[in-house]
Amino acid sequence: MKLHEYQAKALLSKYGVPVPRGEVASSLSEVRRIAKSFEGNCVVKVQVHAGGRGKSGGVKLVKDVDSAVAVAEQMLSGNIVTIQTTAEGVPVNELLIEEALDVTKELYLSILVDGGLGRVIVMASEAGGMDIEKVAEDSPDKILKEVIDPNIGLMAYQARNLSIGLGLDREFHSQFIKLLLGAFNAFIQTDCSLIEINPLVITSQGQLLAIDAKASIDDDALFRQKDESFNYDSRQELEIENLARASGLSYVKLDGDVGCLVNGAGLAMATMDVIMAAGATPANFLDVGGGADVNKVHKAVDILLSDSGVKKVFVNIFGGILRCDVVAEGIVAATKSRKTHTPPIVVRMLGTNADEGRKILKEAKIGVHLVNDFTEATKTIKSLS
Amino acid sequence: MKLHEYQAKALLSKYGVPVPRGEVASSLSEVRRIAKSFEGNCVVKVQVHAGGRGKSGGVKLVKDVDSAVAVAEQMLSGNIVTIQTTAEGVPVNELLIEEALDVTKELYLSILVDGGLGRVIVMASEAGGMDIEKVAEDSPDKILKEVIDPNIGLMAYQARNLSIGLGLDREFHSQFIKLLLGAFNAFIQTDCSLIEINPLVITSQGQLLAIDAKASIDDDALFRQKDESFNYDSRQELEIENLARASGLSYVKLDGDVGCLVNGAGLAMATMDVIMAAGATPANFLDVGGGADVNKVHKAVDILLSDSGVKKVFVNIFGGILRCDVVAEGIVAATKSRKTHTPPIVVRMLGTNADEGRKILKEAKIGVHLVNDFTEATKTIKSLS
Amino acid sequence: MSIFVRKDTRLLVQGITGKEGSYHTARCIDYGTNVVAGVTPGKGGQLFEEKVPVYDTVKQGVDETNANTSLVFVPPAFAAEAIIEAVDAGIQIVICITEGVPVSDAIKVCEYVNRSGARLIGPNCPGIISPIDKVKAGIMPGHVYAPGRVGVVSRSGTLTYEAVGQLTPLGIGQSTCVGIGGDPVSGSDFVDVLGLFEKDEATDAIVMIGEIGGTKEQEAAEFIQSNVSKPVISLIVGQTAPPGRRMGHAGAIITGTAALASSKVKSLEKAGAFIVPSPADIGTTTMEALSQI
Amino acid sequence: MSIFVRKDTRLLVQGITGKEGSYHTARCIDYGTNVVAGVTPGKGGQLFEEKVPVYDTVKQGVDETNANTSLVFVPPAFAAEAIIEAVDAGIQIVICITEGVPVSDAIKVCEYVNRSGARLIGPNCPGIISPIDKVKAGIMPGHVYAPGRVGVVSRSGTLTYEAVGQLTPLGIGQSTCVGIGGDPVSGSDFVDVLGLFEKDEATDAIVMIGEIGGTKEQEAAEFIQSNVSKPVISLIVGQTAPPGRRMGHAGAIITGTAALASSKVKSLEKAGAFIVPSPADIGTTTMEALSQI
Repeated sequence: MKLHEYQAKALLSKYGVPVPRGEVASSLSEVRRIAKSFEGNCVVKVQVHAGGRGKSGGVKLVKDVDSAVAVAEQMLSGNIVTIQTTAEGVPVNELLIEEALDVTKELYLSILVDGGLGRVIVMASEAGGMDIEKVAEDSPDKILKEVIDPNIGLMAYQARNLSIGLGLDREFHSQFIKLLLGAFNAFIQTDCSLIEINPLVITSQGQLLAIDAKASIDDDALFRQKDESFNYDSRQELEIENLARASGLSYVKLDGDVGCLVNGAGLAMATMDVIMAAGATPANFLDVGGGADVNKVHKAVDILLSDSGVKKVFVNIFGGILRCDVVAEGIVAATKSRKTHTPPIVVRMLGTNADEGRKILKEAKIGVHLVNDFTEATKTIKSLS
Repeated sequence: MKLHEYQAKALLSKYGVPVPRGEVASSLSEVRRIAKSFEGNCVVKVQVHAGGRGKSGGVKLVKDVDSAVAVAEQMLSGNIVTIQTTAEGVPVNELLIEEALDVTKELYLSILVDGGLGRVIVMASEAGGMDIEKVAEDSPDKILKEVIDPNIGLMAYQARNLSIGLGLDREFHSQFIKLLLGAFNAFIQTDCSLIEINPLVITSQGQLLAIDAKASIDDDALFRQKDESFNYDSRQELEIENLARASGLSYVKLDGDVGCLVNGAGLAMATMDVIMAAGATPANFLDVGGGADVNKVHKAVDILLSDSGVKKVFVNIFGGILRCDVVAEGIVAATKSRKTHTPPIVVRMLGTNADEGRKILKEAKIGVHLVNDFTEATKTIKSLS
Repeated sequence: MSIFVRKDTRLLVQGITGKEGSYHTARCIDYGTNVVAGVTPGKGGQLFEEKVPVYDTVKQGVDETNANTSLVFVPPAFAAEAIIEAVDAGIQIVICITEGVPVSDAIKVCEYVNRSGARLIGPNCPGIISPIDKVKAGIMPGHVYAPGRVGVVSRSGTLTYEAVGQLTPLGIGQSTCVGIGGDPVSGSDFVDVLGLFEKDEATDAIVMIGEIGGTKEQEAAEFIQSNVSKPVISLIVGQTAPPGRRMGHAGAIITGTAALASSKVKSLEKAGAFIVPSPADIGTTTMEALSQI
Repeated sequence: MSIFVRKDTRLLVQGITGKEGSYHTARCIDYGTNVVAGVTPGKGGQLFEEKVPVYDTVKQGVDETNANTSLVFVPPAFAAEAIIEAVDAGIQIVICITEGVPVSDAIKVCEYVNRSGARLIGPNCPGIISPIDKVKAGIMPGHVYAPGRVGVVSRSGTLTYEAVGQLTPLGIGQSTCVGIGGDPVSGSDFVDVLGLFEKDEATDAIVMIGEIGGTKEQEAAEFIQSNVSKPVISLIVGQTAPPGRRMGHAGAIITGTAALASSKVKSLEKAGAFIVPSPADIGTTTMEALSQI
C-alpha cells in the first residue's frame, strides 16, 4: 500500500527522522494560510501515487504567497500525467506546502527487501536526487549497501559505515546514524516494503533532512497495522480497481481492448503476453483466484465489462482448485443479467471439470467462442476485431 | 533487583497476566478499608525481599475485617525472620491485601536465564505451590522445560506444548497460552532475570491466576529500564549495604567477625572461604573493584568498620589494575581519620606496587599486621581472637 | 527418484480441519500420498476422513506418526509460527501453501529454517507433486500430471498446470514439479531446486517458469551457467505488465530494470537456457530441447 | 603453541581512547602484544601513543591492518554492538572486558557470534594471556605470569592472579591463561576452553577456577570425565556465600542446590579432577597433580 509523501513524512517524523516543516492543503484558502506561514518562501507539491511528478510540473518552488496560490490553483485543476501514470493521469486532491530550504548536498537513502538475499537492505548513495536505477547502471560503485540480519536489525556501526562511505564530514555522522536508525525503526515497526528518501539533504544550516520521501506498507501485513494513522487514498486508484479490490479480485487496468479473466496470477500474466504476442492488446490483468465461487466470477465479469474500452473478452481457465463448471456458471449468470450488449467472449477451459464447464456454456447459448489452445484462442481474438 | 510481590503482579498484570484483586497497605486504616472491600474474605501478605515468608507467618487468610486488621497489626509490628533472612530478619513496611480465592489446582511457572544453554527457558510443573528445587530432585519428570530461541522468542506452540504437558483440560489451553505469552513479554520488555509464578492457580470459577509472583530485574539492564514504575525498596536492605551501594562498592553483610576488604569478586569469595577454613567467620563480602582510588578505599574501610560486629579486618589485595600503594594510602587515611578504636588489620598485598604499599603501611605506624601468604594470614587472624 | 517428496514421504497437514486444508488433504490422499497426521490446535483426538489422526501440536503428531514432511494451510497471521513449530518438531521439509504471509515474517522464518537445516518450500506456493512416486503435497490438479523425466519449477501455480497441460499430451512426463511460490521472499528459490534437479537421476531436463519482479531468475541464470548441465527450458511471463503494479503475486511487481521480463529472458538466454517465446509454446520448446539431448 | 592468542595475534582494541582502554592497551604493548589498531567512533585518524592508528570503525581497522583479534573496552550499553561489529568485520576472536552487559544482550550476541563461526571470550572477563608466546590481550598484571606448561581457566580475574601468584614461585609456568568471565551467559565456557587445552601440545595440565552460581562447573565436570585426559586441578570458591545474594559477579549467586560450591566440587571430584581444598592450596595441589603425570 503506497503512502502519500506527507503520510510517509509523518511516519518518518514520528520515528525521529527530520523533515521540512509543512502542511497539507486541499483548498486554495488553506494554501494561502500555509504559504503565509512560510512568508511565501515555499515549495508546492502534488500528492499523488505516481513517481516522476517533478518532471511533469508537480513540484514548484515559489517566492510569494500569491504565486503559491496560483501554482496550487493550476495543480488542483485536473489530473497530472507522469511517466508512471496512464495517459489519463491521476487526480490531484491534495498539495503539500513546505518551507523552502537552502540545500548544500543531496544524498539517496532507501530501505527495502532484497528477495534474492531474503533480507532487508539499506541502500545509500552520494548521487541524491537522481533516478537510482540510472545511478546503479552508470556508476554502481556510487551505491552503498548494508544487509540487515533479521535477528539483530540495523546496527549503528552499519549506519556509521554508510555515513563514512558517503563521504560525509565527521560532524554529520551522528545525525546520519540517528536518522537512519529512526527510518529503519519506522520500516520494521510498520511493516514497510519500501522507504525511500530521495533526496536526503544537508542544508546550509548543517541539518540532515528528508526532503522527499516515499513509503509503502506490505499489503500482507496490513491486518496488523490497523492503528496506524495513515489511510489509503483510494481516490488515487481508478474506480474500477477499487471496485475489484472490494470484491476481493486482483485487477489491474491496462490500455488495450481485450478483457482478460484468468485464474492464477502467473497464468493471467501469461495470457496478457499471449494476447500481445498475437498483435492484440490486453485491457487488464484479472486473477479471479483459486477460491472463487459463481458469485465472484459473476462479479468479475461485471467489473471487466464495466470498462468501456473492452471490445472482446478472453476467459482462460486452468481448473484446479477452481472448477471450470463454476466459472461457466458465473459467466452465464453475468451475461444473462446484462441489459446492454455483451462483447464477444472467447473461452479456453482446461483442467478440473472442463467438459462440464464447456457444456454449460454451450447449452446457455450466450454465443461464447470455445477454443482449445492458445493458438486457436489468439486466432479467434484477432478474427473478432 | 528484586521486586516486591505487588510490584511483580502490577508488572504481570500490565502484560495481560491475570492476578487477584488486591491493594497495598502500610497502615492499619488502609488495611481496614481494603479488607472491607473484600467483605473481610482476604489474604494478608507481608511484602519483603525474602522467600519462605509463608512458613514464617507472613501470609494469613482471614474471614473478617477485624481479623485482617489484627493480623496486619502483628505483621507490621516488627521484622520477619525466614529461612532466607539473617537472624535479624527484614522489616515489614507494606502488606498486600488480596481477595481470597477458591483454588482447584496449583501449578508452577517460571521464566529464567539458563547460563549453561545461554538461553531463556520457561519451566512449568503440575507440582505448584511447592519448592521447585525439591520437585526437581524428587520427581524431575514433573518439570517441563521449553528453551527459547533468542531471535524469535516464545512461540505460542511452545506454550501449548507446556499446557498439554501439564495435563490441563483443553478449555484452559488458550488462557494458559495467553498468560504465558504475556509473562514472557513482561520478562523480555523489562529485562527480567526471573519471573516466577508459584502457584499459578485455577480457581473454581475456571480462571487461571498468578496467586504469588516473584520478579527480578537484571541489575545490568537497569540503565535502560528507567521508566518502569517499580522502584527499588531499599528499606529491605541493611543500611550498611545501601551505603556501600551508594559508594559503588559490592558489599554483602554476613554474620561473622572478620571484616574482609578484597579486590575482585572471586578473590573476595576465596578470602571468605580461607577465613572459614581457618575456623574463623567472615563478617562480609567486599570487593573494592579494579578502578578504586584512595577515596574509595577510605570509604570501604569506613563502611567495613561501621559494622560493630567486626573485631578484626583482613585486607587481601592482589594488585593488578588496582595498585597496592593506592590501597595502602586509603587504609592509612581511613584509620587516621577514625575517632574510635580501630580493630586489628591483617594485610596481605601482592602484585602491582606491593612493595610500595607495604612500605606505606609500615611507615604510617598504624599497627597493621603485614603477612605474606594465606597461611600466615589465617594464623595471624586466629592469634588475634 | 523424485526430489523433496518421495515414496517414503510421511505427510502431516497443518490446518487439516480448515476448509482448504481438508479439501486438499483428501485430494492428496486420492493421488496416493501417505498422509499420516493432521494438526489443528484444539481439535486433537479427531480422525480426519475416519483415518488420519488429528493432533493439537506438531510435536504430538511427529511423536506418534513419524511424519517427516509438513503441508501448511494455516491463515497468514499464523503461518510463520506453524512453520517454526514443524521444524522444531523435527519435520525436514515444510511446504507452505498459505498466501499473504507478511514479508517480514517470511524473512525471519526463512532464516530460522535455514539455520536449523530443514527445508521450506513457499509460502504462497502450490506445493510439490511427484508423478513418478505418486506423491502429491500440494493443491495442484493431480490428473494433469504424468510420470516422466522432466522436472518443473515455477513461481506460479496455474501457469505450472498450463505448462504440464502442454507437456503431458506431447508424451513428456514429469519427475517432480515444484512450486517455489509467488512471494518476494521464499524458503527455496530456483537455484535450490535447479541444484537438486541437476543431481536427480530421474530428471533429464528442467522446465523453469519465472515472472516479473525480483532477481530470482537472474540468480538462476548465473547458477545454470556454471552448475547445470541438463537442458533448461525457460518461460518468463509478465512482458506486458506495467511498472510499479503488483500483478497478483506479492513478488510480481516491476520495481526496476532487473525486474523486467526482458532482463530475465536476456540473462537466461546468455546462460544457455532454451527460451520459450510465448506461453503457448512451452510444450513445443521442451520437445525441441529434449530432442537435442 | 598457546590457545586463542598467539605470536600471530594482531590485536585491535575497541574503545582504545577511553580511560581503561588506553591504560591497558599500553600495558599489552609493554608485554609484547602486537597491537595493530584501535577503534573509537569519531576519533579515526589519531595515533595512539604515537604508533597505533585509530579508526572510526572496525571494518576500516581490519581493512587497513589485517587485525584478527579484538579486545573490547566499550561501555556496557554498547558492548553487544561492538562485538557484532568486530565479527562482521571478520575478526575471529573477540575478547570483551566490559563488565555490566545486560544478560539479554549477552544471549543475543553469543548466539550471533556462534552462528558466525567466530569466538567470543567474556564479557566481564580479564582477557587472555599467553606467557609462552608473550601475548597479553587483557587486563591482568603481566609480571605475575611465567612461561610453562600449565593452562589456567577461570571465571574470576584477581583470583586467577592469585592462582598464578602461587604457581609461578613454585616454578610452575603457564601456557595460556583464559578468563571466561563472571557473567551468567558468556561466549566461551569452561567446556570450550578445556577442549582446547586438551588438544594443545603446549599444555600438560589445567587449573580450573570456578565459583558459585549456574552450572558451568557441572558441565565442565561431565566434559572432563569423557573428553579430558590431562590432569585438571580445580578450585571452587564461594563455600561461605549466603544463598540468593549476588557476590560481585552477576553470575555468582546461589539460586538453587546446583549453584552451591559443594555441588560443583562433588561433580568435579566425581569426574576425577584434583580438588584444591582451600584457595591457599592452589600451588601445592597443582604441584602434586603434576608429580603424578
